[in-house]
Amino acid sequence: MNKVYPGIEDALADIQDGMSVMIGGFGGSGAPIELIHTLIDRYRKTGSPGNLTVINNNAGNGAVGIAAMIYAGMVKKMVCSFPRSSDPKAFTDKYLAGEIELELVPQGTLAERIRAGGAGIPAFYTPTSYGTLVAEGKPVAEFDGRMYVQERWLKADVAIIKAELADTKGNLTYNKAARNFSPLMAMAAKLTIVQARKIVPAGGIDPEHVITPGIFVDRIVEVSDPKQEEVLLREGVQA
Amino acid sequence: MNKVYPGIEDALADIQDGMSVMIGGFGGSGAPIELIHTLIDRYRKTGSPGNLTVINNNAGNGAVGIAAMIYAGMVKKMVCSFPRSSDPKAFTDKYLAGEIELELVPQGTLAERIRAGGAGIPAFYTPTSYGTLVAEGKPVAEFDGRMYVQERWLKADVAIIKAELADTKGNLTYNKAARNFSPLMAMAAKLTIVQARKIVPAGGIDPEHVITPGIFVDRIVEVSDPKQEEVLLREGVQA
Amino acid sequence: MTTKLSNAQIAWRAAQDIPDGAYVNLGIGFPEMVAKFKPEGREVIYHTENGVLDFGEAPPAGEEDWDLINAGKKPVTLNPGASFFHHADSFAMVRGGHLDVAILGAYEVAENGDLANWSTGPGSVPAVGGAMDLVHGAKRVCVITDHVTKKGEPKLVKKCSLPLTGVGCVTTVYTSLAVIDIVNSRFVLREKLPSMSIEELQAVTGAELVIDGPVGDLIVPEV
Amino acid sequence: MTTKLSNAQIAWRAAQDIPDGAYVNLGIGFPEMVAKFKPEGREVIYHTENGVLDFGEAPPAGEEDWDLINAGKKPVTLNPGASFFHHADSFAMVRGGHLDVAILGAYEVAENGDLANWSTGPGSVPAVGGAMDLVHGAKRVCVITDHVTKKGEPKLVKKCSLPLTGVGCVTTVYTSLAVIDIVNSRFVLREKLPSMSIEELQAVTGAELVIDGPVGDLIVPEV
Repeated sequence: MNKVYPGIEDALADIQDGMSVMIGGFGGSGAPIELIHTLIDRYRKTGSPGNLTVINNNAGNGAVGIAAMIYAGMVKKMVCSFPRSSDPKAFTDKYLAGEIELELVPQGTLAERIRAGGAGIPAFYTPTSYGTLVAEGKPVAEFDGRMYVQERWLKADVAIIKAELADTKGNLTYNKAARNFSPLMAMAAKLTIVQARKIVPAGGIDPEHVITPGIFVDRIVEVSDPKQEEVLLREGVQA
Repeated sequence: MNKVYPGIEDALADIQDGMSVMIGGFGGSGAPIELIHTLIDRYRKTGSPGNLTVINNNAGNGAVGIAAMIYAGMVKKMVCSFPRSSDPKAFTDKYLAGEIELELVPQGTLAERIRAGGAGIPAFYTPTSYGTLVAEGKPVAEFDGRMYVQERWLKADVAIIKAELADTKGNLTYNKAARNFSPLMAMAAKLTIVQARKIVPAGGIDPEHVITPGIFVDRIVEVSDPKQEEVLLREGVQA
Repeated sequence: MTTKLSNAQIAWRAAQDIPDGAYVNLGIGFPEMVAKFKPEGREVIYHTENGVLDFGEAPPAGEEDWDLINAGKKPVTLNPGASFFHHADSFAMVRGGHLDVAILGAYEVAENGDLANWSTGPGSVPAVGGAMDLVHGAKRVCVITDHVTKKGEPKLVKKCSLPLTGVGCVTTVYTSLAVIDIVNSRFVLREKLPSMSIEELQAVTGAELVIDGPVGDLIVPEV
Repeated sequence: MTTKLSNAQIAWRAAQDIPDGAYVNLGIGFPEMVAKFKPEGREVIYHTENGVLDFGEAPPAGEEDWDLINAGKKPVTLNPGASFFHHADSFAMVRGGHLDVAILGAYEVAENGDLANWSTGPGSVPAVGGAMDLVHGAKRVCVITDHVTKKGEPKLVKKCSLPLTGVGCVTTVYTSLAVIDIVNSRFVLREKLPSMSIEELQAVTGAELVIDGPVGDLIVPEV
């Protein structure tokens, strides 16, 4: 068993038009910049993959990463909790022009829906959003005297995430708070593609320290010096 | 902040008659033998805490740990998935005599109900047990063409668990497969009491390697050379 | 209108009520300021939605690690005893009632504890983040806010007019003029600026202020 | 009745159908034997309910670590690339459809895929463990079993008489006489012992055996 792909293009080859794509990261922390931009390059060259539904906490910042995907015109819909950032222009302009859809999901509900997708739980109840616009149209129920909203699982065709270490069997660790949504997304996607700062042989990660067990990971590429979205933004990278 | 208790008796002092107690471990792996037997000693001396509802995957083996609690007469009810073991006499005799109650929960549902209790999710749907005796009386619902059973969260008054390392703020690691239900139980109990093989200063566990963050832990005692249930059984410890 | 507390002073006052050993989530923006005013000798453990417990102050300029940020995407440092976890575990802490205190900003707070703090209505891009989870998770949900809007209209109201963040969720409101608990769907006045009469305070409050026990003086140092 | 496969031979046959790179859960007892017959050159990653992925064989006597056991409470070792996780994550793997194959024993299997393998009815202590989760999680749910009970009664039946473990969940049955897929709620015969006629096999099977395509010879070495 060896899940390592030599090239990013190959690893991403099965991402097609119209797919739902979970993208790890919270702002720039954990954003798989090289995977995203390789996908953008392909779209610019071939017109595919377009019409994507992108699932992330945010909706891009500046002109890098998800914002660059939006500028490129690949994204049909964002599923996120917070489509604001220090420079949210990419999303905001298209959203206000009616050119991109938004499904707004409270952050904890987003995380739990993704986990539920990975864990085979089709629906669960949460107090979050009860009595608000966000809960409109959703079933509600009372448990132990309190009202709750029923939320459905969230799955995706693909997850693209960034790890710190990966072993050849797909076991992963993350760097600090870059973990965020990535372990959940790895569980909830049919195909999970990982860029890792370093790939080590099987056994190279202490079994006690594995955060994402390899069963949730399909493909790994090594990106040994990954770009940091926040740094690129500060360097003023343009669309 | 220092969650360390000098003595096991003190750490356990608030466990009272009629409480629900989650006990970590899967068979002997992760069973907090010293916490359990200190509780049994108190019961034998004072008649309290009795009438306990005990939540664990199993219902005791031989005459050690949970089996010893059952022999002592402290346990009113077991909530578990597999009340069998190589020597299940303690539970079996009382159960067949109608002297102990049993709530049988499929293992994955037990784990998820405990997690739900800790995560503020009052109910969720699972395919597990649909159409079986175990699902009788539970609401069912169809999602995406498949039938599911609604399960409720499971919480407890107290959790007693065994850790490998604890820091003074309550962050925990576990030893190998001794992890099992313990991180979930720590989340789902009002009061979580931990016996750790070693207590280290805050910062003594790499933040990347913490399995149970301290927010889920209330009290810690050091038991530097903990007994292993399986070893005691093989040594033939009697009730 | 009489003098009022600055934002820093409101944050200072809220900080005094956070007990030693508390697990606390501070909302993005103004609420983050509360951390600055932690009383000496108290230990407070801060939680951030993106999966860090027990983070510390911002690092010195140039020493930022952009993988180590808070929910506001600002760089932070770690205290000894910090831990990392994924987003579902992070919100298990929130939703599961493990946080002692959450402090948020507000557009409006209603006397029944309803909070509106995420949307100013149609025409803007809606963004909710973790607020809807936090208001139903923490044991105490505190709001810090100016007592009135920039136009001088009450922010403490009978019923919110803006889209709700949560229903019946706020426990205490720290404003520029007063400290108010929400008890049985009423605003109960706990403290007010000594320079202001109850009548003057009532005049800038959109729902009845209930007096239930002594009303303390809201005295805050220059900060 | 003609000769039949031993349990080891049934386990051997089931092992041949586990593809390279598969994630597999083997039930307690008889199914554990399948691991012994993994074909050379294939890599199989074993999952155990209690939170280990990629465990290996039993350790030598005297080298047991009782914190490192499988769901049957037997000591195991680790392969390079193993990992530990808690029970909720373990059953996320199961329920979430991440396992390729689960292999279980059976009291009865019905032609619609219903499985009964956890309770022989009232009077005993019921114990279900992880079976009810496994049957709804793995992509392939395989049963290994003698074709008939000790009394000679069919275990493959029209409708289970014992309490169900799961509804419509079994995909393939490896018996002492045959290999049978369950397709559209029918037993489809794939292989049978060459020494046995279809009629003879049908006579010890409690529901119709459907022939859909060629029926192979079930040939298993002495093991």
